[in-house]
Amino acid sequence: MIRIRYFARLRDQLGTAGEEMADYPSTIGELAANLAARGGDWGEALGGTVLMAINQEMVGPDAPLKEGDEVAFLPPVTGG
Amino acid sequence: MIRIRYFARLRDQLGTAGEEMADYPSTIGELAANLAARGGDWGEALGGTVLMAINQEMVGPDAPLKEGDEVAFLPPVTGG
Amino acid sequence: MRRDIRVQTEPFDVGGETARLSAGDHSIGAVASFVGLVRAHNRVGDEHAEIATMTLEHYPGMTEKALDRIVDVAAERWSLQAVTVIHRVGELHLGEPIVLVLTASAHRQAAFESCQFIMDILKTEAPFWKKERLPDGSERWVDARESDGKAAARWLAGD
Amino acid sequence: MRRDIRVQTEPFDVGGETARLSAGDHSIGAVASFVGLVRAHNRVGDEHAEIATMTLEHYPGMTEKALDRIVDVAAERWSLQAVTVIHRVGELHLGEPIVLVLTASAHRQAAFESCQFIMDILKTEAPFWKKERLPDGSERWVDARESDGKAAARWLAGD
Repeated sequence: MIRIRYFARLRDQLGTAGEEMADYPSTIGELAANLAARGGDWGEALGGTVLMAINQEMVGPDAPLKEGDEVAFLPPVTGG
Repeated sequence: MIRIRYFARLRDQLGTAGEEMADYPSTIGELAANLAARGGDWGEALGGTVLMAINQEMVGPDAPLKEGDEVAFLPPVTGG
Repeated sequence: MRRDIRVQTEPFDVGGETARLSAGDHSIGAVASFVGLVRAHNRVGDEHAEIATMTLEHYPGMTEKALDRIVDVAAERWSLQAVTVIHRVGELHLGEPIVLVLTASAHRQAAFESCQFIMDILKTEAPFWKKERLPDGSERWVDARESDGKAAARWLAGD
Repeated sequence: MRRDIRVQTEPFDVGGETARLSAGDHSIGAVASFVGLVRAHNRVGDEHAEIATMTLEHYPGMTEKALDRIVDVAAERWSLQAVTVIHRVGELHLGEPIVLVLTASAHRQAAFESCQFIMDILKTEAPFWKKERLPDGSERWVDARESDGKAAARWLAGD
Protein backbone atom coordinates (compact mmCIF):
# COMPACT_ATOMS: atom_id res chain seq x y z
CA MET A 1 0.00 0.00 0.00
CA ILE A 2 1.20 3.49 -0.91
CA ARG A 3 -0.47 6.81 -0.23
CA ILE A 4 -0.75 9.27 -3.13
CA ARG A 5 -1.34 13.00 -2.59
CA TYR A 6 -2.36 15.68 -5.07
CA PHE A 7 -1.80 19.38 -4.42
CA ALA A 8 -3.06 22.78 -5.55
CA ARG A 9 -4.15 22.99 -9.20
CA LEU A 10 -3.71 19.22 -9.63
CA ARG A 11 -6.04 18.48 -6.72
CA ASP A 12 -8.64 20.87 -8.14
CA GLN A 13 -8.38 19.31 -11.60
CA LEU A 14 -8.65 15.75 -10.26
CA GLY A 15 -11.33 16.57 -7.71
CA THR A 16 -9.47 14.62 -5.02
CA ALA A 17 -6.67 15.29 -2.51
CA GLY A 18 -5.37 11.75 -2.70
CA GLU A 19 -5.89 8.01 -2.67
CA GLU A 20 -4.36 4.80 -1.43
CA MET A 21 -3.12 2.15 -3.82
CA ALA A 22 -2.36 -1.49 -3.03
CA ASP A 23 -1.06 -2.53 -6.46
CA TYR A 24 1.51 -0.05 -7.72
CA PRO A 25 4.30 -0.15 -10.30
CA SER A 26 8.01 -0.14 -9.49
CA THR A 27 8.77 3.54 -10.20
CA ILE A 28 7.01 6.87 -9.64
CA GLY A 29 7.28 7.64 -13.36
CA GLU A 30 5.31 4.51 -14.24
CA LEU A 31 2.76 5.44 -11.60
CA ALA A 32 2.32 8.89 -13.18
CA ALA A 33 1.85 7.26 -16.60
CA ASN A 34 -0.72 4.80 -15.20
CA LEU A 35 -2.66 7.64 -13.57
CA ALA A 36 -2.57 9.74 -16.77
CA ALA A 37 -3.89 6.68 -18.65
CA ARG A 38 -7.14 6.96 -16.68
CA GLY A 39 -7.95 9.62 -19.29
CA GLY A 40 -10.01 12.81 -19.10
CA ASP A 41 -8.90 15.14 -16.32
CA TRP A 42 -6.25 12.61 -15.29
CA GLY A 43 -4.53 12.66 -18.64
CA GLU A 44 -4.58 16.44 -18.72
CA ALA A 45 -3.43 16.93 -15.12
CA LEU A 46 -0.65 14.34 -15.09
CA GLY A 47 0.39 14.54 -18.74
CA GLY A 48 1.96 18.02 -18.44
CA THR A 49 4.74 19.41 -16.26
CA VAL A 50 4.37 17.83 -12.84
CA LEU A 51 6.80 17.59 -9.93
CA MET A 52 7.08 14.29 -8.06
CA ALA A 53 7.99 13.60 -4.45
CA ILE A 54 8.42 10.46 -2.38
CA ASN A 55 8.31 10.85 1.40
CA GLN A 56 8.49 14.62 1.02
CA GLU A 57 11.65 14.70 -1.10
CA MET A 58 11.61 15.75 -4.75
CA VAL A 59 12.52 12.79 -7.02
CA GLY A 60 12.90 12.03 -10.71
CA PRO A 61 10.70 9.59 -12.66
CA ASP A 62 13.04 6.63 -12.08
CA ALA A 63 12.67 6.77 -8.29
CA PRO A 64 11.49 3.36 -6.97
CA LEU A 65 8.29 2.92 -4.98
CA LYS A 66 8.11 0.78 -1.87
CA GLU A 67 5.48 -0.25 0.64
CA GLY A 68 4.35 2.57 2.93
CA ASP A 69 5.64 5.43 0.74
CA GLU A 70 3.96 8.82 0.73
CA VAL A 71 3.92 9.77 -2.94
CA ALA A 72 2.99 13.28 -4.09
CA PHE A 73 2.30 14.93 -7.44
CA LEU A 74 2.80 18.69 -7.42
CA PRO A 75 2.26 21.46 -9.96
CA PRO A 76 5.22 23.80 -10.60
CA VAL A 77 5.63 25.84 -7.41
CA THR A 78 4.70 29.53 -7.21
CA GLY A 79 5.56 30.65 -3.69
CA GLY A 80 7.75 33.49 -2.48
CA MET B 1 39.18 84.02 -2.03
CA ILE B 2 38.45 80.29 -1.80
CA ARG B 3 37.66 78.23 1.26
CA ILE B 4 39.57 74.96 1.74
CA ARG B 5 38.30 72.17 4.01
CA TYR B 6 40.09 69.09 5.31
CA PHE B 7 38.22 66.06 6.64
CA ALA B 8 38.78 63.03 8.85
CA ARG B 9 42.31 61.59 8.80
CA LEU B 10 43.55 64.51 6.68
CA ARG B 11 42.28 67.05 9.20
CA ASP B 12 43.94 65.12 12.04
CA GLN B 13 47.24 64.90 10.15
CA LEU B 14 47.24 68.59 9.23
CA GLY B 15 45.97 69.77 12.61
CA THR B 16 43.42 72.07 10.96
CA ALA B 17 39.89 71.77 9.56
CA GLY B 18 40.51 74.34 6.85
CA GLU B 19 41.76 77.70 5.71
CA GLU B 20 40.94 80.53 3.36
CA MET B 21 43.20 81.43 0.46
CA ALA B 22 43.22 84.64 -1.54
CA ASP B 23 45.90 83.68 -4.08
CA TYR B 24 45.16 80.30 -5.57
CA PRO B 25 46.18 78.46 -8.74
CA SER B 26 43.90 77.73 -11.67
CA THR B 27 43.11 74.07 -10.93
CA ILE B 28 42.45 71.98 -7.83
CA GLY B 29 45.29 69.62 -8.80
CA GLU B 30 47.78 72.50 -8.74
CA LEU B 31 46.36 73.58 -5.38
CA ALA B 32 46.95 70.07 -3.96
CA ALA B 33 50.53 70.12 -5.26
CA ASN B 34 51.14 73.55 -3.73
CA LEU B 35 49.79 72.39 -0.35
CA ALA B 36 51.88 69.19 -0.46
CA ALA B 37 54.94 71.36 -1.21
CA ARG B 38 54.58 72.89 2.26
CA GLY B 39 56.43 69.74 3.34
CA GLY B 40 56.25 67.66 6.53
CA ASP B 41 52.70 66.56 7.40
CA TRP B 42 51.40 68.42 4.35
CA GLY B 43 53.51 66.43 1.94
CA GLU B 44 52.50 63.17 3.59
CA ALA B 45 48.78 64.00 3.85
CA LEU B 46 48.30 65.44 0.37
CA GLY B 47 50.91 63.38 -1.50
CA GLY B 48 48.99 60.08 -1.25
CA THR B 49 45.52 59.07 -2.37
CA VAL B 50 43.21 62.00 -1.75
CA LEU B 51 39.75 62.77 -3.09
CA MET B 52 38.97 66.30 -4.20
CA ALA B 53 35.68 68.19 -4.25
CA ILE B 54 34.59 71.63 -5.38
CA ASN B 55 31.31 73.00 -4.03
CA GLN B 56 30.47 69.53 -2.65
CA GLU B 57 30.90 67.65 -5.93
CA MET B 58 33.76 65.19 -6.49
CA VAL B 59 36.12 66.46 -9.22
CA GLY B 60 39.32 65.42 -10.94
CA PRO B 61 42.65 67.29 -10.68
CA ASP B 62 42.00 69.39 -13.79
CA ALA B 63 38.88 71.03 -12.32
CA PRO B 64 39.23 74.84 -12.40
CA LEU B 65 39.03 77.00 -9.27
CA LYS B 66 37.06 80.22 -9.15
CA GLU B 67 36.34 82.95 -6.64
CA GLY B 68 34.08 81.82 -3.77
CA ASP B 69 34.58 78.08 -4.28
CA GLU B 70 34.34 75.65 -1.37
CA VAL B 71 37.23 73.26 -1.99
CA ALA B 72 37.62 70.04 0.00
CA PHE B 73 40.32 67.40 0.33
CA LEU B 74 39.00 64.05 1.54
CA PRO B 75 40.64 60.75 2.45
CA PRO B 76 39.23 57.62 0.75
CA VAL B 77 35.74 57.13 2.20
CA THR B 78 34.93 54.32 4.64
CA GLY B 79 31.21 54.61 5.44
CA GLY B 80 28.43 52.07 5.11
CA MET C 1 25.16 28.94 11.97
CA ARG C 2 21.87 29.85 13.63
CA ARG C 3 18.73 29.27 11.58
CA ASP C 4 15.04 29.98 12.06
CA ILE C 5 12.61 28.56 9.49
CA ARG C 6 8.88 29.05 9.88
CA VAL C 7 5.73 28.49 7.86
CA GLN C 8 2.86 30.39 9.44
CA THR C 9 -0.44 32.13 8.80
CA GLU C 10 0.38 35.13 11.01
CA PRO C 11 2.17 38.27 9.76
CA PHE C 12 5.83 38.68 10.70
CA ASP C 13 7.68 41.61 12.26
CA VAL C 14 10.55 42.63 9.98
CA GLY C 15 12.19 44.91 12.56
CA GLY C 16 11.90 42.40 15.38
CA GLU C 17 13.24 39.55 13.23
CA THR C 18 16.16 41.69 12.03
CA ALA C 19 17.07 42.68 15.59
CA ARG C 20 16.74 39.09 16.84
CA LEU C 21 18.92 37.74 14.02
CA SER C 22 21.91 39.86 14.97
CA ALA C 23 21.37 40.37 18.72
CA GLY C 24 24.49 39.69 20.75
CA ASP C 25 26.59 38.48 17.81
CA HIS C 26 29.23 41.15 17.21
CA SER C 27 30.83 39.25 14.36
CA ILE C 28 27.87 40.27 12.16
CA GLY C 29 28.53 43.32 10.01
CA ALA C 30 25.84 42.88 7.37
CA VAL C 31 22.20 41.83 7.31
CA ALA C 32 20.48 41.52 3.95
CA SER C 33 16.76 40.97 3.74
CA PHE C 34 14.00 40.39 1.28
CA VAL C 35 10.27 40.88 1.80
CA GLY C 36 7.84 39.66 -0.85
CA LEU C 37 4.44 41.35 -0.91
CA VAL C 38 1.08 40.58 -2.52
CA ARG C 39 0.91 42.98 -5.43
CA ALA C 40 -2.01 44.08 -7.53
CA HIS C 41 -0.95 42.52 -10.85
CA ASN C 42 0.41 39.05 -10.75
CA ARG C 43 -0.24 37.13 -13.90
CA VAL C 44 2.26 36.76 -16.71
CA GLY C 45 1.05 38.55 -19.81
CA ASP C 46 -2.05 39.86 -18.05
CA GLU C 47 -0.86 42.97 -16.28
CA HIS C 48 -4.25 44.64 -16.14
CA ALA C 49 -6.08 42.17 -13.93
CA GLU C 50 -6.21 43.48 -10.38
CA ILE C 51 -6.33 40.80 -7.73
CA ALA C 52 -8.47 41.02 -4.60
CA THR C 53 -6.90 38.40 -2.33
CA MET C 54 -4.41 35.59 -2.61
CA THR C 55 -4.42 32.18 -0.98
CA LEU C 56 -1.11 30.42 -0.31
CA GLU C 57 -1.21 26.63 -0.12
CA HIS C 58 1.73 24.46 0.89
CA TYR C 59 2.69 20.84 1.51
CA PRO C 60 3.07 20.69 5.31
CA GLY C 61 6.18 18.83 6.34
CA MET C 62 7.78 18.81 2.92
CA THR C 63 7.87 22.63 2.79
CA GLU C 64 9.91 22.91 5.98
CA LYS C 65 12.30 20.20 4.77
CA ALA C 66 12.74 21.97 1.43
CA LEU C 67 13.47 25.32 3.11
CA ASP C 68 15.91 23.63 5.47
CA ARG C 69 17.72 22.06 2.52
CA ILE C 70 17.95 25.40 0.70
CA VAL C 71 19.44 27.04 3.81
CA ASP C 72 21.93 24.13 4.10
CA VAL C 73 23.19 24.83 0.60
CA ALA C 74 23.46 28.58 1.29
CA ALA C 75 25.43 27.88 4.48
CA GLU C 76 27.88 25.68 2.54
CA ARG C 77 28.34 28.30 -0.14
CA TRP C 78 28.69 31.48 1.96
CA SER C 79 30.08 32.28 5.38
CA LEU C 80 26.91 33.07 7.32
CA GLN C 81 26.20 33.67 11.00
CA ALA C 82 22.42 33.39 10.88
CA VAL C 83 19.51 32.88 8.48
CA THR C 84 15.78 33.47 9.00
CA VAL C 85 13.14 32.30 6.51
CA ILE C 86 9.46 32.95 7.24
CA HIS C 87 6.79 32.10 4.67
CA ARG C 88 3.13 32.74 5.22
CA VAL C 89 0.27 30.52 4.07
CA GLY C 90 -3.51 30.98 3.99
CA GLU C 91 -5.42 33.99 2.75
CA LEU C 92 -3.47 37.22 2.22
CA HIS C 93 -4.64 40.65 1.09
CA LEU C 94 -3.11 43.21 -1.28
CA GLY C 95 0.08 44.72 0.09
CA GLU C 96 0.51 42.08 2.80
CA PRO C 97 3.92 40.45 3.25
CA ILE C 98 4.24 36.85 2.01
CA VAL C 99 7.84 35.91 2.67
CA LEU C 100 10.82 37.18 4.65
CA VAL C 101 14.41 36.05 4.12
CA LEU C 102 17.16 37.47 6.35
CA THR C 103 20.84 36.58 6.07
CA ALA C 104 23.60 37.76 8.40
CA SER C 105 27.33 37.67 7.67
CA ALA C 106 30.52 39.52 8.53
CA HIS C 107 30.53 41.04 5.03
CA ARG C 108 27.85 42.46 2.80
CA GLN C 109 28.51 40.47 -0.35
CA ALA C 110 27.88 37.13 1.40
CA ALA C 111 24.71 38.52 2.98
CA PHE C 112 23.37 39.90 -0.33
CA GLU C 113 24.21 36.89 -2.46
CA SER C 114 22.92 34.28 -0.03
CA CYS C 115 19.65 36.18 0.45
CA GLN C 116 19.09 36.33 -3.29
CA PHE C 117 20.10 32.67 -3.67
CA ILE C 118 17.61 31.54 -1.02
CA MET C 119 14.79 33.47 -2.68
CA ASP C 120 15.64 32.23 -6.17
CA ILE C 121 15.76 28.57 -5.11
CA LEU C 122 12.70 28.90 -2.85
CA LYS C 123 10.76 30.21 -5.86
CA THR C 124 11.37 27.02 -7.84
CA GLU C 125 11.76 24.27 -5.23
CA ALA C 126 9.73 25.00 -2.11
CA PRO C 127 6.21 23.53 -2.39
CA PHE C 128 4.03 26.63 -2.14
CA TRP C 129 1.25 27.53 -4.55
CA LYS C 130 -0.59 30.81 -5.02
CA LYS C 131 -4.24 31.08 -5.97
CA GLU C 132 -5.59 34.53 -6.83
CA ARG C 133 -9.13 35.73 -6.29
CA LEU C 134 -10.20 38.55 -8.60
CA PRO C 135 -12.65 41.30 -7.65
CA ASP C 136 -15.42 39.47 -9.57
CA GLY C 137 -14.98 36.49 -7.23
CA SER C 138 -13.36 34.17 -9.76
CA GLU C 139 -10.27 32.23 -8.69
CA ARG C 140 -7.24 31.03 -10.61
CA TRP C 141 -3.97 29.34 -9.80
CA VAL C 142 -0.92 31.47 -10.55
CA ASP C 143 1.29 30.14 -13.35
CA ALA C 144 4.96 29.48 -12.69
CA ARG C 145 7.23 32.09 -14.30
CA GLU C 146 9.91 31.12 -16.76
CA SER C 147 12.09 33.91 -15.36
CA ASP C 148 12.07 32.18 -11.95
CA GLY C 149 13.49 29.02 -13.50
CA LYS C 150 16.25 31.04 -15.13
CA ALA C 151 17.04 32.90 -11.90
CA ALA C 152 17.45 29.60 -10.05
CA ALA C 153 19.46 27.98 -12.85
CA ARG C 154 22.15 30.65 -12.85
CA TRP C 155 23.23 29.60 -9.31
CA LEU C 156 23.60 26.00 -10.41
CA ALA C 157 25.74 26.98 -13.40
CA GLY C 158 28.43 28.01 -10.90
CA ASP C 159 27.85 31.73 -11.42
CA MET D 1 9.88 57.24 -7.61
CA ARG D 2 9.60 58.10 -3.93
CA ARG D 3 12.88 58.63 -2.08
CA ASP D 4 13.85 59.27 1.52
CA ILE D 5 17.51 60.09 2.24
CA ARG D 6 18.62 60.90 5.78
CA VAL D 7 21.88 61.41 7.65
CA GLN D 8 21.21 61.28 11.38
CA THR D 9 22.68 60.44 14.78
CA GLU D 10 19.57 58.57 16.00
CA PRO D 11 18.99 54.84 15.44
CA PHE D 12 16.49 53.84 12.75
CA ASP D 13 13.52 51.48 12.87
CA VAL D 14 13.95 48.81 10.18
CA GLY D 15 10.40 47.48 10.51
CA GLY D 16 8.82 50.93 10.48
CA GLU D 17 10.89 52.07 7.51
CA THR D 18 10.05 48.90 5.57
CA ALA D 19 6.34 49.31 6.25
CA ARG D 20 6.42 53.02 5.35
CA LEU D 21 8.28 52.34 2.10
CA SER D 22 5.58 50.07 0.72
CA ALA D 23 2.46 51.40 2.47
CA GLY D 24 -0.42 51.96 0.08
CA ASP D 25 1.52 51.15 -3.09
CA HIS D 26 0.15 47.84 -4.37
CA SER D 27 2.43 47.79 -7.37
CA ILE D 28 5.32 46.84 -5.03
CA GLY D 29 6.00 43.10 -4.91
CA ALA D 30 9.54 43.12 -3.55
CA VAL D 31 11.46 45.03 -0.90
CA ALA D 32 15.18 44.35 -0.53
CA SER D 33 17.10 45.79 2.37
CA PHE D 34 20.57 46.03 3.78
CA VAL D 35 21.59 46.89 7.32
CA GLY D 36 25.27 47.49 8.12
CA LEU D 37 26.28 47.00 11.75
CA VAL D 38 29.31 47.93 13.85
CA ARG D 39 31.19 44.66 14.16
CA ALA D 40 33.93 43.62 16.54
CA HIS D 41 36.73 43.23 13.97
CA ASN D 42 37.04 45.86 11.36
CA ARG D 43 40.59 46.35 10.21
CA VAL D 44 42.04 44.80 7.08
CA GLY D 45 44.71 42.26 7.98
CA ASP D 46 44.15 42.74 11.68
CA GLU D 47 41.24 40.47 12.48
CA HIS D 48 42.09 40.07 16.13
CA ALA D 49 41.71 43.64 17.32
CA GLU D 50 38.36 44.10 19.01
CA ILE D 51 36.91 47.56 18.73
CA ALA D 52 35.10 49.33 21.57
CA THR D 53 33.22 52.09 19.77
CA MET D 54 33.18 53.70 16.35
CA THR D 55 32.76 57.33 15.37
CA LEU D 56 31.28 58.19 11.99
CA GLU D 57 32.24 61.55 10.50
CA HIS D 58 30.74 63.00 7.35
CA TYR D 59 30.80 66.09 5.14
CA PRO D 60 27.44 67.73 5.84
CA GLY D 61 25.72 68.86 2.67
CA MET D 62 27.98 66.98 0.31
CA THR D 63 26.96 63.63 1.85
CA GLU D 64 23.28 64.18 1.14
CA LYS D 65 24.06 65.30 -2.42
CA ALA D 66 26.23 62.23 -2.99
CA LEU D 67 23.51 59.86 -1.70
CA ASP D 68 20.93 61.63 -3.84
CA ARG D 69 23.12 61.21 -6.90
CA ILE D 70 23.62 57.49 -6.21
CA VAL D 71 19.86 57.00 -5.89
CA ASP D 72 19.38 58.91 -9.17
CA VAL D 73 21.63 56.44 -10.96
CA ALA D 74 19.84 53.45 -9.39
CA ALA D 75 16.47 54.87 -10.46
CA GLU D 76 17.71 55.22 -14.05
CA ARG D 77 19.04 51.69 -14.11
CA TRP D 78 16.20 49.76 -12.44
CA SER D 79 12.44 50.15 -12.29
CA LEU D 80 11.93 51.21 -8.68
CA GLN D 81 8.89 52.47 -6.76
CA ALA D 82 10.73 53.74 -3.68
CA VAL D 83 14.17 53.98 -2.08
CA THR D 84 15.17 54.76 1.50
CA VAL D 85 18.76 55.45 2.55
CA ILE D 86 19.53 56.26 6.19
CA HIS D 87 23.13 56.63 7.37
CA ARG D 88 24.03 57.36 10.95
CA VAL D 89 26.89 59.58 12.12
CA GLY D 90 28.46 60.23 15.52
CA GLU D 91 29.50 57.65 18.10
CA LEU D 92 28.19 54.11 17.66
CA HIS D 93 28.67 51.02 19.80
CA LEU D 94 29.30 47.38 18.91
CA GLY D 95 26.33 45.75 17.22
CA GLU D 96 24.58 49.06 16.50
CA PRO D 97 23.19 49.69 13.00
CA ILE D 98 25.14 52.15 10.83
CA VAL D 99 23.31 52.21 7.54
CA LEU D 100 19.96 51.13 6.10
CA VAL D 101 19.19 50.84 2.38
CA LEU D 102 15.70 49.79 1.28
CA THR D 103 14.61 49.39 -2.34
CA ALA D 104 11.09 48.58 -3.53
CA SER D 105 10.14 47.28 -6.96
CA ALA D 106 7.50 45.16 -8.66
CA HIS D 107 10.06 42.36 -9.03
CA ARG D 108 12.72 40.96 -6.76
CA GLN D 109 15.71 41.12 -9.08
CA ALA D 110 15.42 44.90 -9.49
CA ALA D 111 15.05 45.29 -5.71
CA PHE D 112 18.05 43.07 -4.92
CA GLU D 113 20.37 44.51 -7.55
CA SER D 114 19.59 48.16 -6.86
CA CYS D 115 20.04 47.66 -3.10
CA GLN D 116 23.45 46.07 -3.64
CA PHE D 117 24.37 48.77 -6.18
CA ILE D 118 23.50 51.60 -3.78
CA MET D 119 25.58 50.02 -1.00
CA ASP D 120 28.55 49.35 -3.28
CA ILE D 121 28.65 52.91 -4.63
CA LEU D 122 27.92 54.46 -1.22
CA LYS D 123 30.96 52.60 0.14
CA THR D 124 33.31 54.30 -2.33
CA GLU D 125 31.69 57.66 -3.10
CA ALA D 126 29.68 58.96 -0.13
CA PRO D 127 31.85 61.12 2.15
CA PHE D 128 31.70 59.18 5.43
CA TRP D 129 34.71 58.17 7.49
CA LYS D 130 34.98 55.67 10.34
CA LYS D 131 37.29 56.07 13.30
CA GLU D 132 37.60 53.13 15.69
CA ARG D 133 38.32 53.33 19.38
CA LEU D 134 39.97 50.22 20.83
CA PRO D 135 39.40 48.97 24.38
CA ASP D 136 42.77 50.49 25.42
CA GLY D 137 41.44 53.94 24.47
CA SER D 138 43.57 54.38 21.35
CA GLU D 139 41.87 55.62 18.19
CA ARG D 140 42.55 54.99 14.52
CA TRP D 141 40.94 55.86 11.21
CA VAL D 142 39.65 52.83 9.31
CA ASP D 143 41.48 52.14 6.04
CA ALA D 144 39.52 51.92 2.80
CA ARG D 145 39.19 48.35 1.52
CA GLU D 146 40.42 47.38 -1.90
CA SER D 147 37.47 44.96 -2.15
CA ASP D 148 35.07 47.91 -1.91
CA GLY D 149 36.69 49.54 -4.91
CA LYS D 150 36.32 46.34 -6.89
CA ALA D 151 32.68 45.91 -5.84
CA ALA D 152 31.88 49.42 -7.07
CA ALA D 153 33.87 49.01 -10.29
CA ARG D 154 31.93 45.96 -11.44
CA TRP D 155 28.74 48.05 -11.79
CA LEU D 156 30.56 50.56 -13.98
CA ALA D 157 31.92 47.83 -16.24
CA GLY D 158 28.32 47.23 -17.37
CA ASP D 159 27.95 44.06 -15.25
